[in-house]
Amino acid sequence: MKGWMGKFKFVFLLSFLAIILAGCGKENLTALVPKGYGAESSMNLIVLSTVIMTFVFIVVLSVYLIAIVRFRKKKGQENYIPKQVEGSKKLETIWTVIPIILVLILAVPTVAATFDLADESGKSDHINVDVTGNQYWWHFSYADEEVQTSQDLYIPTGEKVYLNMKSSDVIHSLWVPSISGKMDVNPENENTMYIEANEEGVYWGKCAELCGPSHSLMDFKVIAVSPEEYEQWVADMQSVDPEEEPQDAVAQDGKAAMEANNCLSCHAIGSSPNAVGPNLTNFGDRTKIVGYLETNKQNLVDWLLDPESIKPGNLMTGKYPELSEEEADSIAEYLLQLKPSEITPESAGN
Amino acid sequence: MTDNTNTNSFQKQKNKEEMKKQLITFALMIGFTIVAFSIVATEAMDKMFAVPLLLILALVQVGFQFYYFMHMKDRGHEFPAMMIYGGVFAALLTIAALVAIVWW
Amino acid sequence: MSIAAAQKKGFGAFLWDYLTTVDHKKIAHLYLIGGGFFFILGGLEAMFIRIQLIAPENDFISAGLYNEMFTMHGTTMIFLAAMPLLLGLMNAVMPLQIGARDVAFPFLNSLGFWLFMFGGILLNCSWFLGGAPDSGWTAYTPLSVESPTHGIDFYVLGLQISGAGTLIGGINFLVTIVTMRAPGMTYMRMPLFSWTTFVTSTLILFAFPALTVGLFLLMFDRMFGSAFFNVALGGNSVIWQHLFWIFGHPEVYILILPAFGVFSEVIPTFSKKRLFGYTAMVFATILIAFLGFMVWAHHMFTVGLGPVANAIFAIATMAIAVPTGIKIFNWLATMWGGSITINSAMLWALGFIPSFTIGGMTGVMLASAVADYQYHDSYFVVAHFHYVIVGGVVFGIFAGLHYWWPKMFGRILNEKLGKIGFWLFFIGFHLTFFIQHFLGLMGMPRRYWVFLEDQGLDTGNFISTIGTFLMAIAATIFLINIIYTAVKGEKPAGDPYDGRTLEWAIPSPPPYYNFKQLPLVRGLDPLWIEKMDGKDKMTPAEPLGDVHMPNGSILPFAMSLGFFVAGFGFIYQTDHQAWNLAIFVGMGIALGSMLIRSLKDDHGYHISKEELEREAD
Amino acid sequence: MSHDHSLNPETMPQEPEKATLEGKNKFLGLWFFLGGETVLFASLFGTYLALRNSTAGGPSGQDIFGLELVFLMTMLLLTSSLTSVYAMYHMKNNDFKKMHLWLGITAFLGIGFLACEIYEFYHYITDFGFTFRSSAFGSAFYTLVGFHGGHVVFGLSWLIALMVRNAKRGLNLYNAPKYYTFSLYWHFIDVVWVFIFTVVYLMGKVG
Ligand code: HEA
Ligand code: HEA
Ligand SMILES: [Cu+2]
Repeated sequence: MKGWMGKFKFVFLLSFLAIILAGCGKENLTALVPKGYGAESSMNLIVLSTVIMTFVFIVVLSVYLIAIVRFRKKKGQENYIPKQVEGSKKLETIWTVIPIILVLILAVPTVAATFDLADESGKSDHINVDVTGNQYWWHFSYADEEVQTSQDLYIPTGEKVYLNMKSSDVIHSLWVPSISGKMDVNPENENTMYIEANEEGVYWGKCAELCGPSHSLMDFKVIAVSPEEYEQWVADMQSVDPEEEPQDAVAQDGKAAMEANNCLSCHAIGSSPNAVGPNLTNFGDRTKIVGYLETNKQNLVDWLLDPESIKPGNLMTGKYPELSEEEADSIAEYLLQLKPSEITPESAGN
Repeated sequence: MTDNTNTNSFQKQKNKEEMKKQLITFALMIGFTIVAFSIVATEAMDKMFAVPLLLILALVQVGFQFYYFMHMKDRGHEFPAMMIYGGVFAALLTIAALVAIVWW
Repeated sequence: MSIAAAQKKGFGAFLWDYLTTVDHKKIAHLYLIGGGFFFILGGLEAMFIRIQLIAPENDFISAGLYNEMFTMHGTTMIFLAAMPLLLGLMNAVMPLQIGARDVAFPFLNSLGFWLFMFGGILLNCSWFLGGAPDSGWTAYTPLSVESPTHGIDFYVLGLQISGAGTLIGGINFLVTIVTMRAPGMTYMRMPLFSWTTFVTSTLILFAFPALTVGLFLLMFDRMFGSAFFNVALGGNSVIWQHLFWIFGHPEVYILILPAFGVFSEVIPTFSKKRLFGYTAMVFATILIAFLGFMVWAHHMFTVGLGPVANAIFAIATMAIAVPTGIKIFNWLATMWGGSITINSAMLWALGFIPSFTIGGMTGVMLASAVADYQYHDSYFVVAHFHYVIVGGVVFGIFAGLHYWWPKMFGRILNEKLGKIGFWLFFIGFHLTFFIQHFLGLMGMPRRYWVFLEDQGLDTGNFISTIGTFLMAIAATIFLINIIYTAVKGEKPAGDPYDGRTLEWAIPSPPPYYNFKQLPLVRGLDPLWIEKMDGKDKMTPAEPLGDVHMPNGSILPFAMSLGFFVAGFGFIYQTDHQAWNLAIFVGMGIALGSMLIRSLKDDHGYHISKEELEREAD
Repeated sequence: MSHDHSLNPETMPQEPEKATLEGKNKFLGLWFFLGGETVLFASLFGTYLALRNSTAGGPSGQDIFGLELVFLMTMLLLTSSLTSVYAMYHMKNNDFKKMHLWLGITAFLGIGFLACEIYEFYHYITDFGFTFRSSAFGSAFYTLVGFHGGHVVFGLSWLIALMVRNAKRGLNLYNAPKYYTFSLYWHFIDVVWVFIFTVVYLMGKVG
């Protein structure tokens, strides 16, 4: 499939490059600069179909413009009556057959790619991550490795990672445009999709199926690191001791405050599969907190004091006693110190 | 409305014959129904065969309803037939979708 | 009622006349008013959407309100604006085009309108009663089941009622075309707009029941605790998606086919040439409708139906490009070699061709399943469907309105305002939606209340919003044009455009009985044939005689009002038992009206030959 | 056509239901409506088939369906289809009395059917605790069968209204199409029932 499409691709890559250079699209978010297997697969078809459509459009537009210019009623022709043509077998056959051919040219690689991306034959040989979509956050569970994390999905580059996805509430859809197209996350059954990143990087992921007021704030990240770094990360995550006391006093207060306010009945630190709320094991390493805010203490305190104003409709609001400023401050301090691994988004070159 | 007294007795005769056909149709429908119920009641047949057979019996019976009882076989029923078949086409797609694809 | 009664009356009588009318031409006026009202409403909602998205992380409206906004925008535009406007045009024109005095079921015609209107009002009442629906116009379960306000309940009942109206309208048009064509008007002599009316009505007939059932299931789940979509009790939320799209995809062709019909009238008239490849156009229309039923799952490529289903539906979807292409090329060939007049009606038709072609082509791009994994639920899709809907359907409606305005209202719309309006709208439209293709590919999902800073999406969204304002100005100019025309507009002759079809053979506006004598049709473009034979009138197919007319009735209004009241009952009975009373009262009114209708014979009345003779031509 | 729609044996057209334009319109309109109803019931059948095994631990079709009652219901409804054919036969022969007699029998059989159905639902609810809310299967079952039952109710009301209204005036070209369209509707209800007893009950029993 790739061979004969290469030629088209080259020409069109140039034009797309022009668009990108013109400032269209943020690297690591845009689907136009694919950095992973699925995204490339889609991009091939996008390019091919764009070529076909450009051709069609040029034909239509040329005939159209010539017709308007040449056959516009001219002065002195008010009573001219053109020949009443009924039709033309030949012409009509031509514009039936050519579109059929064009459609076939697009259909064949489409079918091939569809089956290719749905191929699950090698699933058990690869990393499997159980993904749960929740209003409005993502949970990632590495079942074999017994590692739990939320919001930041770590994967090794150059390797297929199978995502087994299910929703705990309404339908969501997982989309990381620069590495892969999207797939729905349904409540009644598991959907499987594989992703593969070619380069290290932090890729933006989004929820693409309307899931409530904060649908647009349900961002997450895919952090692609080298396979060695990935191994390291897994090992670090496995060795986390949730009971470990933090160093400084404020953070110790924070830990105590979390226990006092029952935070851990929903959230887990470490490999506990409890995921009513996001797992907090490597919270301090998160690229963003609550999906979209810069990771800093002020934002976290704001969140703890009034989540509703930050993510309308979220399910944490009202689930815990009102916190005092100090409590929030100390909890924030504690959480931001949870950095169990050397491997962070920075390792992915961010 | 060209027809009047002359054709009347002829018409009556025709109606009668038509009625006879309807009665035969009815007898067949009852027969099919009994067969269908006995297949299930006696558990005489494997599920693999029973289900398609039941469906065929139902289809034939429904054909009788449409073509004889509802006169779809008669002249002047081209549009009704077209619309029913249109409906059946959409219906089959719908059922196929919900049976086959929902649980993929 | 006699002709004399059609004289000037007081406002009360005027209103009563419209409330009780069963005349297809007046019902058309009602549809246009109702649809126009909802178009403005939907347009204002669109403006709220675009203003919210003018800048990143804007907080012009809140998250919840934003969801209500686009849900109501989509629902309103599709069900309450585009469809009724098209039904209005069909009502106004189709009976005239086939040479009929009225539609087959004048009473049901009126009922169809009032059901639509009350359904639409019911739906919009939600704004004032605790919150509008907020799960998208597609109302995917389980989000829609769990939505806490009554919004979705209004959605369910509003659409159920107005959907029933549409279904009634569809059956009415079908029967009209089958039984009431003028002598000599064979199917293959029928104007294309009438053909598309016919095919569209078939689509309505087969598509709407799926929506009806879907809405019932949703209603039962929300109001009566059933478990269709409740995963815990074995339900399956994908059933909704199938039912919705089995309806939803044919629905988009319900929208576009009548618009195709309009263009197939406008382009030949203003090219002074018969439609190129008439037969092919008819069959392409039928083929589009047929294929339209077999592609719904292209909205569900990412649901996880598996590669087999995705591949089949991808190919079936792409196939629709072929008949649609036939149409585009036939229109081009109609213009080719013609003598083209460019006035505002023709401008909308000319604007349509490239705009719709772009939209159709992005449709085929979407059909490529794997590519759709990227496009789906992104602004690329939003761009696609606005290109086909605005560039196709809305342009079609505007073309039709400009073209038939003199026939419907007896005044010609102002050309200058028409042209300015067109150009503003055309530019604004492309400005708004072209850039959205790229926004989508750059990673902007649809239904996003905010997009974040520093994601490269700012400029595109800004441009898009500016375009919307141009469209709004254009829409306002059109409104001004209507008012200006009503006051100062020029009065047309029966046939101001040198038309080709039967509607131009009678005065503008037509008398309430349409044709004194039914015309004899001798071929395609019957009026044109007569003109080419040097006559300026149709040959009558019957001697002048009494004309049978239906009586007006208030019952359709009463019935719809009944359902409207019952709708409130259904919505609120979950809060308090007492609301059951509203159900009883409402259903009582509705069923009572039905009973009156069936028990009271209504034979209509006759206009005598003498009276007809007194009427000038 | 004259204003007089009345009908006597001398001037009877072959098909009184289609003799006037209004009649022809009604005839076609109802047929087209049935085309739409086909899709409506298909959607319900599809939903039922998709959910028929989703019993969520509650009773399944195999557990509760009893064939005897369903057989009786089927016979009632099938016979009522034949009796309405008889009624139309007498309409064509312009024998109003006999037509009404057969229609009366039709209504009677329809009511019998409905009574059985109500008993059946009652039985499921009280003896098995199997309700509309028990499971997705329960919802789908009651909705499908209930929609059919609703159609029977509507058909019966229509029939009774027609008979009461016209009892004293006899057959004419104005009401002949009304009777005829009713009979079409009634046959269609029967058609749907044939699929219900096959797909829901028999196939449910087979498993
Ligand atoms: C009037 C409305 C209308 C029309 C006419 C169309 C027409 C088409 N649509 Fe569109 N569509 C919508 C309204 C419409 N659509 C809406 C509202 C949605 C979104 C709903 C939602 O999710 O909210 C949607 C979404 C939608 C999707 C789902 C996207 C997604 O959610 O992921 C797809 C996918 O295949 C699709 C495809 C098509 C195709 C192939 C056509 C074809 O019919 C187009 C055919 C026309 C042409 C191709 C152009 C002319 C042809 C030629 C000049 C010949 C030569 C051409 C070629 C060889 C290519 N549409
Ligand atoms: C017929 C269908 C139709 C039409 C005509 C339109 C018309 C427009 N639509 Fe849309 N739209 C949909 C159908 C339609 N739309 C659907 C189905 C959706 C999906 C909803 C969903 O996701 O569930 C959607 C979604 C949608 C979105 C995406 C929202 C999101 O995903 O978050 C956007 C954003 O730009 C948008 C914009 C517009 C704009 C700018 C117009 C413009 O063309 C509108 C132009 C018209 C006006 C601006 C009228 C203004 C009139 C006046 C100003 C008159 C002045 C008033 C007085 C004098 C009283 N629409
Ligand atoms: Cu579609």
